[in-house]
Amino acid sequence: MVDSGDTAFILICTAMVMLMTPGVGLFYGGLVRRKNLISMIALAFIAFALVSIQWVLCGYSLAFGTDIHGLIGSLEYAFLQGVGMGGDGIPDLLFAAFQMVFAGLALAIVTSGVAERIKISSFVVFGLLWTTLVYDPLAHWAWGGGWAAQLGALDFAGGTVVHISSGFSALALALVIGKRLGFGGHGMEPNNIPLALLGGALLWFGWFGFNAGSALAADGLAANAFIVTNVAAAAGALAWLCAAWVRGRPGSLGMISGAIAGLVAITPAAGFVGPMAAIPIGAVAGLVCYGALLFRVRRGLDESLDAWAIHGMGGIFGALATGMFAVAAIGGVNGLFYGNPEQLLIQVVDAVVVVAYSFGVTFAIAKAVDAVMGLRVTEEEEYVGLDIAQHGESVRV
Amino acid sequence: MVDSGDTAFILICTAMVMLMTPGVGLFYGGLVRRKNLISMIALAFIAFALVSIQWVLCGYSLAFGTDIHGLIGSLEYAFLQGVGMGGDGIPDLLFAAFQMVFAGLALAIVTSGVAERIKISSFVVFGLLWTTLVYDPLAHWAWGGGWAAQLGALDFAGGTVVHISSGFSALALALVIGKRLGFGGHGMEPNNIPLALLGGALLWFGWFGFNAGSALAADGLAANAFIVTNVAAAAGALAWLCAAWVRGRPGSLGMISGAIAGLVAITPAAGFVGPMAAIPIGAVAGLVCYGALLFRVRRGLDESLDAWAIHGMGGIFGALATGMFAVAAIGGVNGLFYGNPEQLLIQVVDAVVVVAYSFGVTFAIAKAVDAVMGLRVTEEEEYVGLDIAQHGESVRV
Amino acid sequence: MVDSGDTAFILICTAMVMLMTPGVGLFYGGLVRRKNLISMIALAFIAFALVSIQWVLCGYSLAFGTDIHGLIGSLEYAFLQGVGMGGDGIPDLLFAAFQMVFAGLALAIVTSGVAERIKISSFVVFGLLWTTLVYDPLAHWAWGGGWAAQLGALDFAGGTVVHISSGFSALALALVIGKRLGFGGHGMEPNNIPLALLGGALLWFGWFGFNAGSALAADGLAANAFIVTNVAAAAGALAWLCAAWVRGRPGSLGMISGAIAGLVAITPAAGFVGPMAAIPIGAVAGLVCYGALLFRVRRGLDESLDAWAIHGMGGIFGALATGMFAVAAIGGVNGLFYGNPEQLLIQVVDAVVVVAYSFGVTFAIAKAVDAVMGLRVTEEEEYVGLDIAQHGESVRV
Amino acid sequence: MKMVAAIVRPEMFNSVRAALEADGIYGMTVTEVMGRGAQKGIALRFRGKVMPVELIPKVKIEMVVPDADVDKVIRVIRENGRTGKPGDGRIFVLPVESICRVRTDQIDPADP
Amino acid sequence: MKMVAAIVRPEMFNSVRAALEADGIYGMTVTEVMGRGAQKGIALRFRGKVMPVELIPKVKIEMVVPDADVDKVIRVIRENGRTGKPGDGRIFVLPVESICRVRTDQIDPADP
Amino acid sequence: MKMVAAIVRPEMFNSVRAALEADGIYGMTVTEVMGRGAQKGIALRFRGKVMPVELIPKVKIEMVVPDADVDKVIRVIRENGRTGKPGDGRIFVLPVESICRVRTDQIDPADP
Ligand SMILES: Nc1ncnc2c1ncn2[C@@H]1O[C@H](COP(=O)(O)OP(=O)(O)O)[C@@H](O)[C@H]1O
Ligand SMILES: Nc1ncnc2c1ncn2[C@@H]1O[C@H](COP(=O)(O)OP(=O)(O)O)[C@@H](O)[C@H]1O
Ligand SMILES: Nc1ncnc2c1ncn2[C@@H]1O[C@H](COP(=O)(O)OP(=O)(O)O)[C@@H](O)[C@H]1O
Repeated sequence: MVDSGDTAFILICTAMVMLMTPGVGLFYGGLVRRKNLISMIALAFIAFALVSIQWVLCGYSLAFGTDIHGLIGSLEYAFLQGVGMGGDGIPDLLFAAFQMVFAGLALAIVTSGVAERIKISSFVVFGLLWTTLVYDPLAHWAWGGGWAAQLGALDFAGGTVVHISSGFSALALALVIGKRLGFGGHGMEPNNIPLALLGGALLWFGWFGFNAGSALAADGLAANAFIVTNVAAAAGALAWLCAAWVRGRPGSLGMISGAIAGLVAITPAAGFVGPMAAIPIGAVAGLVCYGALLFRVRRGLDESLDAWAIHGMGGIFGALATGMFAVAAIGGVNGLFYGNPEQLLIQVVDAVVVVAYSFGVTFAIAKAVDAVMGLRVTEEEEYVGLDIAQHGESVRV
Repeated sequence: MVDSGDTAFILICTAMVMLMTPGVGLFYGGLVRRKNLISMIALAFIAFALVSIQWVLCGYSLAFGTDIHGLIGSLEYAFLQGVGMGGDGIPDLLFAAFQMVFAGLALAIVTSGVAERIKISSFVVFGLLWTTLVYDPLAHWAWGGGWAAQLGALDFAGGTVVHISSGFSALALALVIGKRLGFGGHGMEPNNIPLALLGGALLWFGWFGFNAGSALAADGLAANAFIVTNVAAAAGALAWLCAAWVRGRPGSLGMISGAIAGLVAITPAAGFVGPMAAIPIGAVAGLVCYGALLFRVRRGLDESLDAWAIHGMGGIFGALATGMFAVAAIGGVNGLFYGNPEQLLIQVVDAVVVVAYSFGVTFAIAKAVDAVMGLRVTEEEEYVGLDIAQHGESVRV
Repeated sequence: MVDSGDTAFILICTAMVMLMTPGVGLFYGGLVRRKNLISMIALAFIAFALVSIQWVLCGYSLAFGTDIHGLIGSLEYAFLQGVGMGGDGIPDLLFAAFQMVFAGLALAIVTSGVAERIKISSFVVFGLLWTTLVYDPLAHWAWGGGWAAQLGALDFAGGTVVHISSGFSALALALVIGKRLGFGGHGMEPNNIPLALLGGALLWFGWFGFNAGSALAADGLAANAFIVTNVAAAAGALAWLCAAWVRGRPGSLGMISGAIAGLVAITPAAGFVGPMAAIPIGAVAGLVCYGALLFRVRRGLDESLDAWAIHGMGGIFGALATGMFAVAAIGGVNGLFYGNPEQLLIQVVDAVVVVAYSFGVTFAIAKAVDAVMGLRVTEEEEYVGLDIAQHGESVRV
Repeated sequence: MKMVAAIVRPEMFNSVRAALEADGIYGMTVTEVMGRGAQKGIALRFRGKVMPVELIPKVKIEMVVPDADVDKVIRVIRENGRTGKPGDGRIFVLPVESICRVRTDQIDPADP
Repeated sequence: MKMVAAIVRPEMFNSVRAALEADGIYGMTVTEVMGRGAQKGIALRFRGKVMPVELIPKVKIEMVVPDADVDKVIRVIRENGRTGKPGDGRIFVLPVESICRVRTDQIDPADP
Repeated sequence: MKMVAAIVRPEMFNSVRAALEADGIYGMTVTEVMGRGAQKGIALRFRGKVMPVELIPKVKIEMVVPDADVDKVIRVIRENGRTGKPGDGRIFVLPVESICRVRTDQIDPADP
């Protein structure tokens, strides 16, 4: 039976998560150089549109069809056949829609690794391959009855599926496509910090739908997920702010990056830990991701907008933190700190496999696309900027 | 009996549809020249504020009061008397609020036709007349028990009432007010594409409330409307993008215009077709509206921000598509493709009448306002821009 | 028992109110000079993050713990202990989250009084003291069973708790910190009006969650609160617009300020008056706040972004209007116009005490922080702007 | 070498730019500016204060060209930037003492 | 003809503008710029990298005036743009060889 | 006194700025501009209309310096603003007749 309250909740949560995709676009768009601002926003929209179509054609079925050897779903729900207006708690079609917006968001996050240099046609091809070969299996493993679910790995709202995967995929992609022209030497200051903050605000807002909605019901668990989400975001923002303060001035981009780090880390844990655990989870995530970012910069890696540092590393930390802080009173499972070290082990296994799979497969896809059609724009196009070169548009001074 | 889940859903949907009005303002504001940016956003707010007051005074009653000859509602609910906190499924007051935000949005869309040249005082007078003489009757015809409802015309969420009407009204208005100074010769590039994309994102987000909320319940039908809305938007975005690509570069404004075209076309159909039908509906809508836009430009028509091409023509296509793709399993009615050609005929009749009525009456209202007080600012004011001339404000370089 | 519909509603409302805080940041950010734009947005986020942590540690308990002499709550819920996933209608944790976002917003509004000149470290200290010593007691008085609730003062959604308090606190703060360098002589035009309008749009949107959500259920009362909120906003926008028109040009900032004035004034009344009363309440609020703003400017007070004029004075007017227009059929209590003058008296007492308390205590806190660590940046930092001086960031030309 | 600095209407900029290109004038630096000239001032009011803000968006084109090209450039701008209404703009010619590229080391006054 | 280019504080721009108008100097072109002058640099840090960004928003006013008006213009700007603190700005005077309108064909050096 | 006006790549601006500072050149006024030079034009299309928009973001640095410093300034800009690819920019030197501060009344040509 469909419950109107649960259905109302998930309908709206789905819309809120959808808004995160332009949120990522605005956030990224504010961070690049002015000549690529439109490009970053457009990539987010294109990612979302592509995945929306792929999902109803086959993605949903690959993720949530009958399990095949714990690895992938069958094609029984291809074209959404058999996915109807009825359902248990919420309509099946709504579940498909809710999962769709997650898949779209994940691909949008990946664009961090190719910012300011990807050819749009290659992104379309890459994106379709990535969502099919990387995202859909991962979603199946965690939520579609795959091996990770069977193993008992905890991922409430997508810490591994969405964040570890997109973060490490962005890294693989960045390694394949290569650094931006002049990276390291040239100045590449963010062109529009207020826009990035607006994007961050939309992310924070949408994340309530992402995490609380993952309860798939409007109940106490959703309420718990909601409040821990906010607490972790706040703790992450303040932790990064303070760390940056120690090293210099407390920038607003550090603050919002810290909030996102906290949000990422609480994502897998939101249905398993309480508000007091969310403070250390968020705060440590802020510090871990800040450290990862500094490490990336020192190593001269041009994973340009730090999806790896924030989503990738924040996702790993979150997966482990879930294995530590989980408490049975909330989500039915205890973690290390409540006497169940095995859970932490499961989390480690899950995270390691997802890191390896998403990095490896993305690397292979990127190499293949690069070989066939070239991932990168020409040097001249990179110089004039993707807004003009790829879209024929430009942001006025 | 009021159901808390349905009520929760429609309350939030109403807020989401409200957000579409500033969304239109930002979208339009990004498309005009810098000197009229504030003006476009302000017009959207003013449209919404005017209609909000008119609606509770008499608009709601004209649309939903007891039917008078299939043409208009009685004034029994004037001042919302008798509209209370109880209701069937959702409170009556909430139904009135939900319908109110549709009416406000429709008037905001119409501002496309007078962009960069309307006198604000005349817009206030025009707006009040338009919402009373055009929008309220149309809403009555389709949803208030008027002739179109009696005939069996299908309009799930306002394809004819909101989109055909606003699109063709914008066209009529554009013809009466005349072209912008220098139209055709002068460059009139969009001043702020990121802002337009942000506006488009808010429209996409709000449209979930618009279409899914039109189920007036948080149920499977709402879920169906939700997912087809997203699929059609994605298909429209990709179709327009590809078409523009064939002719040149795939611009982000084409992409977002295509998404809006898809959203418009699925609006009347959202409760009658399934996700697979949404792909062709959205994609063809993108192509139809792109063609309409090219046609308008070739004809030298200054319906400046393409409400006619996108909302008007997209709305017509959507009305017809509903008559073709409707399937009884979803909304209880079959269309042409499922053996019921008569439905298509009804849709044609409905669309034709609405086109004629909204174009004709708007033309008459515009002529009258123009004769009495002048629709248009002076040439000097148009030159300095409406921000300074009408609002005494300006956007810094 | 937790009701899924009510829970769904309040979950989403909480997210919507959260979005108001960046909304305030964008609104304020658009109004200051370009060199302080990032600073204003960052202050809003920091306010929200600080309060989020303080609230779960002790703020919630101070506001909603067992009443101590009508003045403050006990610490029994410190660290949210005993606040669980169950509850009456909605989960207790959700109620805590819903109240949290109100507290965060209130502190963000207060930043109006120190715009363009506050030292960020001092703001952190001030903010923690303010939310603990001013906001938490006020919330307790009105909603936690304190003296105002016992007296029968009506404050549906926070007119006194959030708006009077933040408005008068901003005034106190402005008096302590002093005028901006060059205030009165130097030009201080808003740097980005479209951004301010966007912020205003997010406020209007979020306010539906604020007011309708304060019904704590998805029912007819929420629907009533929703529609009166919109009507008052529209009436306020139009009233201020007209008043400004009489004196000069109808600016968009006046329009949006009027909308906010209407929203503030309807806040305490939303569950006690009907849509027809909302028209005069909103319209008069627009005029009152416009008058207050002109008064402030004439008096040379640098309460920079008019939290006092709009939230403070609008809040007072709203509290009194509630005592006049309240009608038992809606909220169970009659006001002056329905034969119960006593209610107006109670409202006056409540408002006066809140004005005095929030102004006085804020003044004392500000003086103390100023004495210990200095509230204000150096003259040189003020000259270069807080974006660079405090955050090490800047908005490009 | 001279610097020709032209203030034109934003709406006319693209035709001016295209016409210059057609006439072989390629190098230019463009700035969005605000300007006031012959047009009458307009008094504004914001939140109770009068603010006479009669500046209007304009585009400034700066081209450094050989002395011989100055007249041609001026003619092209006038022919393509003109509407005949107040606000069409001004052209100023300033002397330039020397000019060089950043990319190469040779100072090449013959190749602006 | 001379071009007087003044870099002033954004906050003082409106009084400068009004004072120039009062003194009959009407034509001007205004640009939002960033500048650094006597004020000390400030070192910034973003995401781990030091970025010394000590540029501060300024307004550039360019006025082409007859030689005889140069001193008056400079005086008016100084009297109305001054706060007495570092950062008040600079005024540069550049020679202008010729000037014309876009709107009409006559080259009219006496009417800037 | 001369005004050195350099158009450089936005990406190189910070190293140019830092190098100038290291060499004691402090005062400058910076504007975000769009420019076209040697690079080939790119034709754009928006909503059905062709719009050749080949302007690319650049940064303009204006420095008024004593005659003796001009060569040093040019050298520093070239050494630090160069990538060797088309688009590195141009430097123009314009004569300046006089210069003064807004803050103080003395006209001090020796202290730009
Ligand atoms: N004396 C001047 N100095 C600098 N700029 C000027 C001057 N006169 C005009 N301008 C610039 O030229 C623009 C157009 O001037 P305007 O007088 O309106 O043109 P027209 O003479 O064609 O009517 C102004 O907006 C301003 O930017
Ligand atoms: N040598 C220079 N060349 C170009 N612009 C300069 C120069 N010196 C100063 N400026 C401009 O003038 C502005 C104010 O300079 P500053 O030294 O702060 O003024 P003041 O001398 O009144 O203290 C700077 O921000 C910069 O834009
Ligand atoms: N003749 C000119 N007049 C004014 N600005 C010019 C001129 N030539 C080049 N520029 C400016 O210099 C910038 C770089 O020019 P470009 O020819 O690309 O450099 P390079 O010669 O190093 O390849 C242009 O974008 C433009 O702003």
